[in-house]
Amino acid sequence: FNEPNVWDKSREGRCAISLPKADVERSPLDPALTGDTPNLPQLSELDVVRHYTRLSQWNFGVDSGMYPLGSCTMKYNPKTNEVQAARQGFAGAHPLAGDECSQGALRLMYDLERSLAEITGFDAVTLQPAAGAHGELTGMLIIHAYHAKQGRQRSKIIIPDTAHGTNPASATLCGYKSVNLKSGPKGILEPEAVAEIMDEETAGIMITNPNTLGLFEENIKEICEIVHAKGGLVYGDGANMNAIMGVVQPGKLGIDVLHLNLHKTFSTPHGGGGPGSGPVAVNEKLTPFLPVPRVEKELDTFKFVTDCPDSIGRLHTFYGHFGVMIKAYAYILTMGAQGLLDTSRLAVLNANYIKESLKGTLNLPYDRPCMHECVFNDAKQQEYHISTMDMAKRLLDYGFHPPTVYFPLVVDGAFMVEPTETESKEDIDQFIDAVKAIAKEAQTDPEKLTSAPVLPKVTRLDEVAAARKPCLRG
Amino acid sequence: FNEPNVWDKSREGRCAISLPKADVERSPLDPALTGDTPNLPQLSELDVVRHYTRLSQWNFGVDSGMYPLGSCTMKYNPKTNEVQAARQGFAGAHPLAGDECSQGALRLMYDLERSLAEITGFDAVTLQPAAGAHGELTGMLIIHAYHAKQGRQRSKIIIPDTAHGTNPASATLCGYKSVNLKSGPKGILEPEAVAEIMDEETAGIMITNPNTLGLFEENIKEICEIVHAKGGLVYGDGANMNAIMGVVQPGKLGIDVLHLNLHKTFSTPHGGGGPGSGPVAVNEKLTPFLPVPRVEKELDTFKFVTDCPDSIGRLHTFYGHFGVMIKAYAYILTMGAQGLLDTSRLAVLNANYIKESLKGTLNLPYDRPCMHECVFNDAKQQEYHISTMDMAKRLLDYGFHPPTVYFPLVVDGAFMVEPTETESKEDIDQFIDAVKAIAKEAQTDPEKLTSAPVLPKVTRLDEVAAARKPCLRG
Amino acid sequence: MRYLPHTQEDIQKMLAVAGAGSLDDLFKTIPDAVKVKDGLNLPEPMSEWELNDYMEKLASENIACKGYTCLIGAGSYDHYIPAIIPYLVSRSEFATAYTPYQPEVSQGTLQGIYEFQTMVTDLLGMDIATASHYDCGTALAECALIALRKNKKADKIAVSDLVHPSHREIIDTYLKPSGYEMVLIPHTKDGLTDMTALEAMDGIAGVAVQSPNFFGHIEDLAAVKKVADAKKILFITSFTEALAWGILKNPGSFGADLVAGEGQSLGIAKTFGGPGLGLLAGTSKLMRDLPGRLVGRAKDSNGDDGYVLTLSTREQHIRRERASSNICSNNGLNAMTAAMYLSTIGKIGIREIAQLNHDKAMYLKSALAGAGFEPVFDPPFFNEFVMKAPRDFNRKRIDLINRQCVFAGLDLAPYYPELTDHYLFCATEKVSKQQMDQLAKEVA
Amino acid sequence: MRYLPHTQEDIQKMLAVAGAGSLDDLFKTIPDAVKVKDGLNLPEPMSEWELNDYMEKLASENIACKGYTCLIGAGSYDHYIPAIIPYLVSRSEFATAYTPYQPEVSQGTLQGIYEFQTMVTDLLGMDIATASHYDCGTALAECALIALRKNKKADKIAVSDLVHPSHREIIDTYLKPSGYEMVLIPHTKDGLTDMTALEAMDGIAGVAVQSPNFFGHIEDLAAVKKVADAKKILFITSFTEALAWGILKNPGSFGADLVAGEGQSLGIAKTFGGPGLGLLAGTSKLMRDLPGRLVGRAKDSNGDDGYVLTLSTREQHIRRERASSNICSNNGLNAMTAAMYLSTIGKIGIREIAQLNHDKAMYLKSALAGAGFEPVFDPPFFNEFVMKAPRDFNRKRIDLINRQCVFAGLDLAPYYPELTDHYLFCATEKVSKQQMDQLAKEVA
Repeated sequence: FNEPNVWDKSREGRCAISLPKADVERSPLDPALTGDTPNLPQLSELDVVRHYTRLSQWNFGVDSGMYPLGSCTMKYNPKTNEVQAARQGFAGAHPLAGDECSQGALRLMYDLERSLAEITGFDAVTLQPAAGAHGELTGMLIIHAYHAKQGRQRSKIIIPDTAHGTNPASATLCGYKSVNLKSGPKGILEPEAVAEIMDEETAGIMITNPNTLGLFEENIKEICEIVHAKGGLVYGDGANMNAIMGVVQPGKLGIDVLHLNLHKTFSTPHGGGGPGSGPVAVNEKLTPFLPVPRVEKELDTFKFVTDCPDSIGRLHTFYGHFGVMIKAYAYILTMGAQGLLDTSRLAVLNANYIKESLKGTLNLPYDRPCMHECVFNDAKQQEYHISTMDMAKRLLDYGFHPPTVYFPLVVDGAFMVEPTETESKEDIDQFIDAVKAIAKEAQTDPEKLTSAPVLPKVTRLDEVAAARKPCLRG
Repeated sequence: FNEPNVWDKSREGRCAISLPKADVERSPLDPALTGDTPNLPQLSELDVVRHYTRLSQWNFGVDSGMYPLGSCTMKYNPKTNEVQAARQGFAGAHPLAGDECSQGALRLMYDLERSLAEITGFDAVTLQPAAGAHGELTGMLIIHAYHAKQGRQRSKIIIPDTAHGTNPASATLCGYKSVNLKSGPKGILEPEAVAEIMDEETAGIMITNPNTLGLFEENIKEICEIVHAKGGLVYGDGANMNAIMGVVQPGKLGIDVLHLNLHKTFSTPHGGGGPGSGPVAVNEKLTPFLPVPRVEKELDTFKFVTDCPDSIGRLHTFYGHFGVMIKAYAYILTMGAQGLLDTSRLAVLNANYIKESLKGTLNLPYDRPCMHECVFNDAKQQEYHISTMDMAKRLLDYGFHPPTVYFPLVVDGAFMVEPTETESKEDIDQFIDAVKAIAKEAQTDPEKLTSAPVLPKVTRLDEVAAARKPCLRG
Repeated sequence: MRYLPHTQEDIQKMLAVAGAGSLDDLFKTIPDAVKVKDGLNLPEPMSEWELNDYMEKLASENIACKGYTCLIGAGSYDHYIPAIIPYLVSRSEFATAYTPYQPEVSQGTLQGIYEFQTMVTDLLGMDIATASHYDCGTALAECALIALRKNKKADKIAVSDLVHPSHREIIDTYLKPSGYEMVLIPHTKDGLTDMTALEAMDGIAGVAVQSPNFFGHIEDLAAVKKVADAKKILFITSFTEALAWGILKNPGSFGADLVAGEGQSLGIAKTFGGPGLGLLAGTSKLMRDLPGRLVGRAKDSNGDDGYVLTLSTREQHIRRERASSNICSNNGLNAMTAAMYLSTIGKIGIREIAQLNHDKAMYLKSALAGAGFEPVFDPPFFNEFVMKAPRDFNRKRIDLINRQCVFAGLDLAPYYPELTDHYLFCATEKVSKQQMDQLAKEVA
Repeated sequence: MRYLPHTQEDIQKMLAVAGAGSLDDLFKTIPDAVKVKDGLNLPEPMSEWELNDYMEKLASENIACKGYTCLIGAGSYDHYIPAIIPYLVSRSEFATAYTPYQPEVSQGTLQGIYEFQTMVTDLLGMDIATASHYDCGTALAECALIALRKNKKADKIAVSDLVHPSHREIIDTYLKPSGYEMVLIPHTKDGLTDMTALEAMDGIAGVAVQSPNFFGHIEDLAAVKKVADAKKILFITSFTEALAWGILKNPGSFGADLVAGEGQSLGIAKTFGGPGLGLLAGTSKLMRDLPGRLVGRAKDSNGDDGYVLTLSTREQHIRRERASSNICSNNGLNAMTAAMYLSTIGKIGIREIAQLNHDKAMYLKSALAGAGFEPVFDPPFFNEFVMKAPRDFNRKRIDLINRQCVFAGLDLAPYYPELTDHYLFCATEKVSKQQMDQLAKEVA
């Protein structure tokens, strides 16, 4: 059923709030300063509840079913984490209450930093970045500040074709020119290729490991050495950390700085597009450049410290997304070391199981043991004029969220599946069966795919027309 | 999409709970006393979350849309009431903690009793009955105990054809034989008819007012006098109290005992079939018979009292559905006297608006000013071989919950609509339009009605076959 | 008022259609003489924020507002509730739905309750379970009525005096007006129902024994069954702690005809005693005698599976005068909660939690024995037991409540006057060794 | 582990398909030399109940665990949040969804954000609003970058020194590596941005003024517009208290090109400063320069209306190297929350709440003046204002926190060293007259 826009439900005089009573006298503002009241919708409380209940019913979440969106790590978001974050002592805390009145929050941040440092094998962590891309920016600012401190700024940064999409933009924000680096025939980087382009004008390299093909960069140590030898730094995109917790500590591989996504690896919900949290971990060399304020511990007391002369400065009005940190820390406390290791092992098992189960059905450009995700494409379906997009949309009719499509760019028509560890074998088997059924339909009944989806509230939307003549408000 | 039974999702070895750690030594029970572990499903936490999320998606609630189920008062259930009931001091309270440790709960119960006494115009109220029918039983037990105390028990009770369905069963539980009383041509009771059958073998009369035709029993005072004159008592079914709050106090009409449904009139949710709460209000004469324990106030301290020799005894293991009482009391505190009066006025306005808007479309057997609900039937549709049930099922395809059908029995093919006051004019207009469209379909495209519904998860279910060979467990 | 959507304009338009001049006009069928004159006398309406403050004030007048150590059970048990359960059950599609009379848009409630019925039959080893009752006490009273209806020659029901005292009172309330009688079976010095006394009883339609009984002791249900069979009467058994069946032999395995139980332990908050969850299960033979709602499997017009309320010919809205039960609203949402809880803890969890309850109770008993309490009864128990306390205990007990929020046992004297200084203790998986050691130290 | 569904049998079957002998085998592409040897050094895993206890312990180490009287704002405001909002926003269909890349199953998020964008444009009087940013500070920094990119001849941005101090630091962080410079516009003795100083500035690409500014004062945005027009630079304005627009003339009416704002006041808990809600709005002319996500209306293949993420050619995943912003995840769920809040309070509510905030702040100011505080600045304000405190106030202030949980003002000296003994106060609709009277009595 259709639900109109919220303002179309409005009727003059309704109000869905019980207005607080006035216990002091009215103090009118100078009329020269006051404006018309914003034309917000006027609804009853039930109107509001129904409107958003209905909107929610048109959405698909992890609780609705498998969400195998590659590189997004759509794992289960535990409800207990929400309970923790809602505690009055956390949710009600004012950021400027002062250190003495905020010891619980500071302790949590400090302990979360230490836990993330242990998981990643780095020396220090900042929790301030508000999202993954914000973490990338933080990392690049740190690299920039490092070179500035060395006395000579550099102009370029190497970005492989298997890196995450936001990497070049983050580099651009620091004034670096991106130098594209092709991965080798095995889908991973070759040291020779890095050596060839790494020079003393190059600030460093941004490596996603495991990369966006879901492959571990086996030559990572050698590559780090090459970059370091030329005075460069290695940035690690930790968005795919879910594959290697307890298996490898990126900090021990020679990587200098790495960001994490708490809303991927550490189970905090994505919220239909955030809020996330993108902590950044660095080795000792880069610790002085971390953003302020830092959390420090003295005996058993915690405090914010801003007196860090080499710091890149501040990146968030307060301390980052504390509410998200609570949930991630609750997850780490729940899992422990063994739980996190099992998480990565089973995430990788699920991905390899899908890869092996579907490689006869879909084309697998890089047929190697994968990490937590695997990338197919539509090469086998092209003869029936069926694209990755058609298969993705048809999956909606089978009750699954589609995988990531047309990314990474290094694979034509990519169909990138990341099941995560919280999906059971049965759910994965159902997904595999659905893809196989769709592949069969591609041969026998391609119309079913090109006209998909038929079950959701709307059919395929014309995104091109929408962008041509944007209508961005009602 | 189909969701299998929870046990079909089970896999040996899964567990959706983190087991509490054992900090004391294991004390095995004598094996002669222990049995096999119940064969409960074995699931991961995500399995459980998805199972119930999906089940919920097949359900229609008040938050989903208009629920015009007659005599059920499906009004909006405020979310703030849930917040109040979830407070640790309430939800965590043990019933045997003792009066001193439970003053907040006792005060709430006492004040709620007083509020309900004021709303109904009675002297005393018990909150113990756990549902409306339980309240009816309580009321009948009180009438039974009253006659016993008078020294002579009676054998019959008068029940009009416009009373609620559970009334006769409640009377039977007290050993009373029901004597059916026909309402008059105007759809209400006629004093003469009551006088004719009321005698000294009759314990009293059970009157639903407004009755199940949605009509106010205009002769109520006279009827009470007739019954009282013969030593009988008048039971009032207050399930329809939503029509008359602040307008009439039933206790002032001559009614002796009345039950309320907190989950109807006072906005607590129905929960897909309870828990409800069915307080009983009585006049001074019947106060000694109320169930124990009673809540009493001494200065500003509250206590439970059980020393009531004439009491009918206990009806609930503890004190009734305290959790429901909290929500109802929150509602009363939110509404105040004016809010409750407006509630009834607007509930009656909505019903009359529907009655007048649809009386050209559906047959209206009793065309009189109604209270909070109105009763149509399918007389006009019979020529197209379309029944009330067909129209009800077709409403599902229009996104509305159907009205109550085939009740009250006094109307053939009844189609009983109670909109409640929380529905807006627009939502009601949409409902009216839907009924009109369906009435048109009945003429032009009756197949659409007989094969309805088509949109929900399942089509019309064969209830007769299900009852013939019941399958009550998986 | 935020719950009332009507604008002044709406009201005028609607009044015009309704043919009324004013809102008061709508009530013209009500004689003026009986109308409320000066408005109701109720407190001024509160805004949502005032309500929050006021309710928190009330809640804080209950000791429970602080975390407390709960060492009493007696029908209401302090168990862990996983966070997923309040979240799932509060989804409005469940919470704000009515009884599923229209099955096509109620498959969520119906499948959930069908699964509940199935899990309850499995837990209790019975053929059929109903869709829920108000609480154990009312379910047990209904069982007594079934027995009396099935056996028209008898007008008495034998009830163990170790059935929960409130439940016995409810049975009494339900039986009295029909002229039926409840006769009590005394208990032995071991704290078990006296089978010899039961054997000697005549004219009874059924026997009801609670196990674990009110003292926590596990009754010999096989012996009850033997007597019931010999007398050809219905064997009814009840319980207040549903988690006991995670480890104990279930009532069905002893041949019970009817089982009444309290399901509050299954994920439901204590909430000052209600709403809890009445369980009622029986043998297939009694299918058409069971009161309350039942969900059954059905086929739709396409032959697909679905669920419906069924066997409603037993019910009041079909055969008004003949209905033997008036149950209508039951405790459906709590049944759904229990189903969620049982699915969450699962086969592994229920055994482990049950065992933990027993372990903790055994530890508490020995800790109290070490502190000078006397273990007066001997039979095996699940998570509740009786101890005779040292003389000065009651003073210490009140002090413990006020100073440390520890509820140490329930005084049995009000229920069994001969048991002065006897207390009923309960330990669940929530109580820690440290808390019990601390208690033992305080009361020694 | 309750989050991991794999049984041992599942693992064996899946390993067989994957062609691996063991779970370790799956990682054979990783050189052994770099693998973790002895496991991670992390605390032992906690059960859900241990976690509850531990987290409550941490939460209770924040003063906020008790109710407290919040008389500080400075970017984080203490407003009432109606109960429907946490309920609705926690529905898993909203909370556990990803960014709506697949519009067919994301219409809920998309329509909700489209409505959010619309309500924000209406609140601010602007043409376009984005789907949210991290907070006001980062949104403002993005605005500064837009201005610098649009005006390639200039490499400086003029920023009022009464912009929130943290926001100025963020701008500095964002600008530094590109070689851009932030120049501060000083303030007058009235606590307003010094327009004369601004007029004298050269080589600037834009000007950013916060109103109400950090002292709470309402700036003369018309004057800023005039200077910006004269210099042909972008006029950027920001705010930290979104509810001010319930009553004040909005930025659009003064001709702002870009508006950055903090939306935390719109139904979002303070949560120690984050996540809040960054708002960013601009004129149509700047549509293709705005960073962050945008939702637009679209038609489906049946011609029905729907919503999609749009204008993504601006974004990094399409034109990697050319992307001018790296924004990807934003604060979507908080944008949804704000939309719910704005729908709930509506046109009537926002005006009344805004007025109440002003009324309370005026009362607090006069109560403090009565208690010996000095009102150092004169301009009109919304709900925040600066007072010079009596000498011994700081001691009393700390005492008030510890004894009565009252946070009475923010010390301005760390931010403006010349303002020793000056405090920034805030009063919202949540503070009562009685609390303010009590405070005045305590500090007098």
